Amino acid sequence: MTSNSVSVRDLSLSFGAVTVLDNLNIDVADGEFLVLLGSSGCGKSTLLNCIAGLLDVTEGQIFIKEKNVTWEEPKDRGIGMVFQSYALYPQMTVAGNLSFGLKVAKLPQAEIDKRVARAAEILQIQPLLKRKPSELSGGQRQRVAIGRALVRDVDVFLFDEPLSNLDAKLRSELRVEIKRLHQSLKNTMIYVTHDQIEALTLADRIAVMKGGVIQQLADPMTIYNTPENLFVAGFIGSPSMNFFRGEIVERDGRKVVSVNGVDLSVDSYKARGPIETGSQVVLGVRPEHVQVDEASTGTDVHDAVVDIEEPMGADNLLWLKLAGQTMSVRIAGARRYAPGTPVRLSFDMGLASIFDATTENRL
Amino acid sequence: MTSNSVSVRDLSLSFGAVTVLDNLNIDVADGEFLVLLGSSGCGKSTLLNCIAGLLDVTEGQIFIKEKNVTWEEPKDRGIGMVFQSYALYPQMTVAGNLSFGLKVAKLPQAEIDKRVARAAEILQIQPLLKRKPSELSGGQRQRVAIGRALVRDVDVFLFDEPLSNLDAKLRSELRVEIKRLHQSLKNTMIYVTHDQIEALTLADRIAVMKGGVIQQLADPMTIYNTPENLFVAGFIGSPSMNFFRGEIVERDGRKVVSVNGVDLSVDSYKARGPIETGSQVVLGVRPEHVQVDEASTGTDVHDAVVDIEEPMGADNLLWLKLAGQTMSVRIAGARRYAPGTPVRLSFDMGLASIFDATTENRL
Amino acid sequence: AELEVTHWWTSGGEAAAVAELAKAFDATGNKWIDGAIAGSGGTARPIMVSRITGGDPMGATQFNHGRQAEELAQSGLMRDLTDVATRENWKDIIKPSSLLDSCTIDGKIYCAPVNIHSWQWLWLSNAAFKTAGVDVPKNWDEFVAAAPALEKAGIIPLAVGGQPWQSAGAFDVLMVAIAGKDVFNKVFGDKDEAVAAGPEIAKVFGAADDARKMAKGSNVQDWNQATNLVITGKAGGQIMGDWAQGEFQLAGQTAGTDYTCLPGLGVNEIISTGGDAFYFPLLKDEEKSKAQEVLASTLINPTTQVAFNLKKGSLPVRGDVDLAAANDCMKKGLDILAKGNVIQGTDQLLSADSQKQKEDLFSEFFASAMTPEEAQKRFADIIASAD
Amino acid sequence: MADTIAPNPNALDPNASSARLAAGPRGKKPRPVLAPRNIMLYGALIFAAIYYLLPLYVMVVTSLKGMPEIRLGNIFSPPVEITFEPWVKAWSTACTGLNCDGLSRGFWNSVRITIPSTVVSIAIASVNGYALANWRFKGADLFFTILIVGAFIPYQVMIYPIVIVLRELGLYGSLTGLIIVHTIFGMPILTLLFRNYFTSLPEELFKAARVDGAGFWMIYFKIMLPMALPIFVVAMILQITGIWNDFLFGVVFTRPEYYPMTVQLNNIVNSVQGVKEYNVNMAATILTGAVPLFVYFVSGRLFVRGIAAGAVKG
Amino acid sequence: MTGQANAGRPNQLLRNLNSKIASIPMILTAVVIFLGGTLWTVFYSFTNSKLLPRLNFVGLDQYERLWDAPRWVISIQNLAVYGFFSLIFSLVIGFVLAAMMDQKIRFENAFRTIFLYPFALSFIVTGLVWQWILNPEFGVQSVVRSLGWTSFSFDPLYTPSIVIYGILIAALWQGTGLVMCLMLAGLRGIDEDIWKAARVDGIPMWRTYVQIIIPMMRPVFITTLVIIASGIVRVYDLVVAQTSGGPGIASEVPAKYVYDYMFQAQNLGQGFAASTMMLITVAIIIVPWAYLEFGGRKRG
Ligand SMILES: Nc1ncnc2c1ncn2[C@@H]1O[C@H](COP(=O)(O)OP(=O)(O)OP(=O)(O)O)[C@@H](O)[C@H]1O
Ligand SMILES: Nc1ncnc2c1ncn2[C@@H]1O[C@H](COP(=O)(O)OP(=O)(O)OP(=O)(O)O)[C@@H](O)[C@H]1O
Ligand SMILES: [Mg+2]
Ligand SMILES: [Mg+2]
Repeated sequence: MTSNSVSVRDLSLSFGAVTVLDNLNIDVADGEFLVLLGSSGCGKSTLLNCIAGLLDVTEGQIFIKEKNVTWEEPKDRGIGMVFQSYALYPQMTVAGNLSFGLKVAKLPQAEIDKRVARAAEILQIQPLLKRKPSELSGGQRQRVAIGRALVRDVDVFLFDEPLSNLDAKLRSELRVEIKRLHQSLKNTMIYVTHDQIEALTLADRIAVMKGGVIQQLADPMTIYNTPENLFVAGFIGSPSMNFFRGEIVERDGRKVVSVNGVDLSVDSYKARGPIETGSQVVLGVRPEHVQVDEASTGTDVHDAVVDIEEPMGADNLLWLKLAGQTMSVRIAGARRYAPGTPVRLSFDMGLASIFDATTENRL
Repeated sequence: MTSNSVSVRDLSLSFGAVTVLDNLNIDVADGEFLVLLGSSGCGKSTLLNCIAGLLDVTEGQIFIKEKNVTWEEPKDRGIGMVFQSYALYPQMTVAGNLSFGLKVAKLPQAEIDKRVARAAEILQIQPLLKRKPSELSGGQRQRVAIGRALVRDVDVFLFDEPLSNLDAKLRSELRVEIKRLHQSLKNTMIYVTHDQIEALTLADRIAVMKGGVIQQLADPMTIYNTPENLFVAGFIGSPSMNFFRGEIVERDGRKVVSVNGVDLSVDSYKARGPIETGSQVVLGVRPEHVQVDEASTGTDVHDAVVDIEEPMGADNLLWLKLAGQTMSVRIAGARRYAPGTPVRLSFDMGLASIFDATTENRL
Repeated sequence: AELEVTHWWTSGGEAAAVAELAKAFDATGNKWIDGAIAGSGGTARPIMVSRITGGDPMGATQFNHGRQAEELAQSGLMRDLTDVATRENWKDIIKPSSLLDSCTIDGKIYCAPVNIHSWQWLWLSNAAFKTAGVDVPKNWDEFVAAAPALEKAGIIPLAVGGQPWQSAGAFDVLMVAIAGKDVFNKVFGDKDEAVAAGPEIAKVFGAADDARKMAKGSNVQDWNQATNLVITGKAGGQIMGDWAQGEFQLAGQTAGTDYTCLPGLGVNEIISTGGDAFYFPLLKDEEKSKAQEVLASTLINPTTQVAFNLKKGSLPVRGDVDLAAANDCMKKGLDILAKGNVIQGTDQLLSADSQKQKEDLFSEFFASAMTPEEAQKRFADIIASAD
Repeated sequence: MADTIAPNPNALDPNASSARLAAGPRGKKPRPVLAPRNIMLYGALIFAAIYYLLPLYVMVVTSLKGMPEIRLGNIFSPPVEITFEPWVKAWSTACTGLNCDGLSRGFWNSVRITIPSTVVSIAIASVNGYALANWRFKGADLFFTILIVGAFIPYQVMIYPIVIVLRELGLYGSLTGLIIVHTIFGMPILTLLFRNYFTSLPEELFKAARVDGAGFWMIYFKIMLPMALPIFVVAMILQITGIWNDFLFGVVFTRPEYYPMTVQLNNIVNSVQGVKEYNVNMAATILTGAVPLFVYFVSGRLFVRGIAAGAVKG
Repeated sequence: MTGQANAGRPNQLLRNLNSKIASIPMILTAVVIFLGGTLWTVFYSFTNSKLLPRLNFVGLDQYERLWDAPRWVISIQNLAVYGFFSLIFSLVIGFVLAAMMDQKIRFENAFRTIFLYPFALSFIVTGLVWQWILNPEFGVQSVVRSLGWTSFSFDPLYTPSIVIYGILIAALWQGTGLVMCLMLAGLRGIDEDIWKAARVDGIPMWRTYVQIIIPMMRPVFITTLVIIASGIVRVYDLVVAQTSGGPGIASEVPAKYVYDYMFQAQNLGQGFAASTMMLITVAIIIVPWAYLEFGGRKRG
């Protein structure tokens, strides 16, 4: 067992009658970048606040660096935290923001200066040190907020949707910076987001949450390619995975998913166990795992008509009707199809997912 | 000249001493979907409000359906408008929100019911008609806001960043819906956004604005592939186009852009005019127009080292160092490169852009 | 020692009178610290009571003698002055003796009376009657008879201020004048409900009804504003206590020529002997306690009495002082006092609570169209529950 | 808008495209200064302003007249002969009992009462509001609810219990006691204001400070206080006005040496004998109101902003 | 996990200790003064205490007497009338003024100051000034008459049936400025897009206010309501300064009844009974509201 930086044991948290987290367990390894991903209101911030000590847990234990900190004050937990709204102290300069915590902790001035200088250098905010937060741009503010966690010289960084107040362009820039920061600092980071791109690009492991329960905890590629259940499959990927509700049927000795009369072979699908004939399933195929080719022929090729085309520059997204359902297909940006154009589709079933229709778990 | 649905002539607008729009001209054809794209504060909303009649113009004229409406009241202009913050009347039900304007206009009840029913059907909000806005999700609210414009039965729809308050997932869903709506209604739509994906996917034509001035007005593919100037090139595309500042030099009889000692041939570039040797230029290459291949050889192949990798599911984004500069390259999601890996790059110069370094205009 | 003295005498004449007390007290080697609170007893009394019960008492305080401080004394918060009183023989010198009785609770004396104010006066404007072309009335009935003439001349017959105590007081005056001393004592002294509901009082209410009609249009609040109406001839007359003549004096008017005063409304020459007294809260400080005794005797002192009452316009509490400087009306009062035609003031007979209820009743009666019968019924109820 | 000039439909000649686009109205819509809308708007505002200003005008005018002129009638007519005597009298010679130094004596008492009472009550209420907004503990809501309901209790009802409490504490009659009383009665509304204000500040700021290791007081002084200026201004204005104008507590809970200016005002205004000196009354009234009025004139703008920040988010 | 597997829950009393300590003044005020004082008052309202509180129980006697007293009944009626109109007019005038101020007018600062300054003056001063302006001999009536309308009669303070409206005029003068401020703050907080949406929908200005803006300002109205209502229940100084309850007892109010009977009539029991009745009325209106507004809600 590798040493764990943060461990959460049987954590429960209720606000009055509402239970937000129920018996949650999670271990974060030393130096790991863990992303908590989930839709709004699923309890991500709550979990993070519990780890930070900003909320009193109802039940359970929290360990940071092998030390039980369940009832410790936030400042004694060896954590730094970065918030969505930056939460900079508006009346202090950037330097004041960075040094506030250190001054409170009564560190010698020389040490404070050193740490502030180092953080400013890492984040390249040296020219801003004398400014007030109101004189900074969004991205700069977020950098200062990160700096405030940085100067604390802690082992664990907690990020609560640090980028969601920024516009798309800045977001992608800062994403890279955070990634770089992690690569150079190598400390543990727990990062909350509801943006799956952030999760996929940043994480060593992603914990997908729903209703206070962790649905899947794995590295990004595993989550993307072999989602554990329907929720994870639908949540990750943009545009979403296409889902087809159907039944497993035997056709000519091959097992197929029959969806409204359209048969999709499951031969190349790497199932975990045997797939029973007659079971109700949901077949999931990502938009980029469908080939569009007017020329292809064969049994596993299906006819469809382009409904809407969404050119996105590098890619082109086609919305098509197949088996009475709308589905999306992603193709290269240069290939254009006007609405109404008939096309032929072939599915890359090796990369598809099949879920039980009732349990919604991967088969 | 095709009939114009909306024409703006020599429009100027100042708030006191600040001139936001200066002598702006734009024509929107009947049934066209025009997107006004630009960063925050560039005057997009101001222009839209002028068209809607919500701001009194300082100078110039506005025509809607060939009628001079410069001084008309908003309600008499034949427009419907959808706002970023939804601006639903919070204490009325959805049905109330949809019908209020019609009731005030004293339409017969039967007509009102018909129109509300039709809008509700188009937007699939029939089950919500009895609810209050506070009981709706963000996407549902936005749909009602669109419905409110829809019932007005007008020729021109104005959208002011209708989706930017929604999360990424909803945004992409509603984007498709708006596109579909336009395809079925076929009326003129003017749509303000600062999200380039929205602009690219929705627009028939995009007007890229900066500081109250239209930088380029063209269809999405033209804007994406042959941006008129540096601003447009940098603004469109995510991750951004890679820019290399260099000089045109003759090497072995071939014109190349020399960037910090790295030579990039411009042979296959379709220039508008002659490119003078010795001129300072900026070369722009989109991330997807660079091939990564360890095996390729030749003069136009360059060595680089992977700095950071951002797997995004369907794609994988590599950040590399070339000619002392950071650049990004987009490759298929399945191809993974650990940081530090050396790679070889070849540029697709036929799809690149070259700008004059001083005028910043396309060469 | 320094002694803080609270009172509600704040206007010019009153303040001058208080200054006499202070001067006399300071002359004994002590110091009078003035704690005046304006706005009549209604404003001042709660403050005084709060301070006494709050444990931060003043050295001495004014109350209307009677029952206002009764409970404070019973609770042992006030100083017993019996020693001083016996030493200085107050029993004999204070006239009428009812004044001292009002200071006596359970056989102990708790206050030093300083003056006598009588209520039973009708003040008439000679000029007003001249304008109306009628003779100046000599009693209440003539006054009522002259009312229509006054009204015709655009003169308000009777000025009554809006403050509740004025209408209640006027009623009491009417009662003494019309029903007589015995009925007055039966009703307010014995709280005889039957008498209060009886025919004699019904007559009084009839008179009050007349007064009410005559008072229509005197849109003033303070009593002195009402007096001012009489002084300026805008009103024919006013039922008000002897303190009103200070106003006439101030306006430079002379009794007899400019105005006429009718004690007992010219019907029944009886005056009441209410007034002010000083009470002394129990203090811990030895020295101050001594100073309190000094102040008590200073207040009763004949020189102080003369100096004070001349300024205040009230009658002294002892019969053995010479008031040669007094004016006509004041002399009339002194005469009646000497004859012993006195009654106790309602403050002495009724608790503050009953007084308040009575004020509410008459204040409403004078401002509304309530029938005299109904008013009498409510009056009888108040008397029945009075203590 | 009634003054809209309708575009001339004849100008829209479908055949002459360029001419067409040049025709019709252009530029700013003409909005005459005397548009009916403006006349009504400013008319109503000015009418209202007259209603609000009239009493002040009457006060000032009257205070500058001599008594004979006042007796002549018309309270609205400007003074024929301006005299400052009433002001002098109100300030320095009007008598209260034996003390004939007008309002001047009470002025300093009022200052002595108002400053500490304002400071203490705001200090306590702001800490309460802060605790309620950021450090909620079990039962806090209950206490707060009681407090708010307390805002509706008539003061008179509370006098007796407070007299008893202060007596038991031995604070009756002292300045401290009076400060406590003002603090108590200012607490409900001030606590509400501060609580609302602090609640409206981003909670993440508070969390960030906690992670930085700041405790209850450190966060209050270093983070919250510097951000709370607008609401402090509102609280300050409310308290200064309230305490300065207070009469009842000033007189019930202190002794004469601390009597505030309002007591003298009351004495001057309510003198029982003699003619009412309206001019002196009015001068005294203006003098007594001068301090709160000054505070309002100076900081009215901040007041609205502070109200917007703290009160309406209830 | 090493050693200390389960950390016990520390003493709940000691958590958040600083906050609890800092709240002591509030807790003491709430419990000792407001709650304690109230209970004490209610308790003694069952006694026949006179000048000093005494434990001499008389059951409901004080209440019977209270409701038999015409003055109390009139006080309650007056409060109802005054309260009703004062609420309506404060809100209407305050809102209309705020709406006008919100039209991007010139001299906004001047107007705001003019509307707000009366709030700086005490009720005593307010009462005094208006008593004078409404005085038939000096004030409005005499001025209008001197202008020629000799039959003009405007004499609210001396006409029992309308005296309460005379007080209302003064109260509105003093208090509407604050209401305007609150409303203005509320109006400024409304999303501008709502206005734009209404204009595009062609909704006339007044309908936008009535049907959209006002319903949206519910929280502001509630705050304002609380502030006005608490002032209404406590109205005392103004009446004393302006009419002293007159003419007769036509403008008496409950708070004055309480004060007069407690201190002037020296009948604490009666005063306490009256204040208990006031408290009950207040409680019926306020407690459910206060609990909903402040007790039930949690922050996110
Ligand atoms: N103080 C509170 N009282 C009651 N319920 C709360 C409180 N704070 C949060 N909740 C509830 O707990 C749930 C989880 O909230 P949390 O803030 O952890 O969500 P989240 O995953 O961070 O969402 P988001 O992405 O919107 O930040 C939500 O349903 C929320 O309504
Ligand atoms: N009422 C106003 N008074 C003065 N300046 C204004 C006003 N409204 C807008 N501006 C200025 O006009 C410019 C353009 O504003 P506008 O709202 O049109 O920008 P935008 O492109 O819509 O931005 P965003 O994407 O943030 O909505 C901005 O610089 C803004 O500061
Ligand atoms: Mg969250
Ligand atoms: Mg905008």
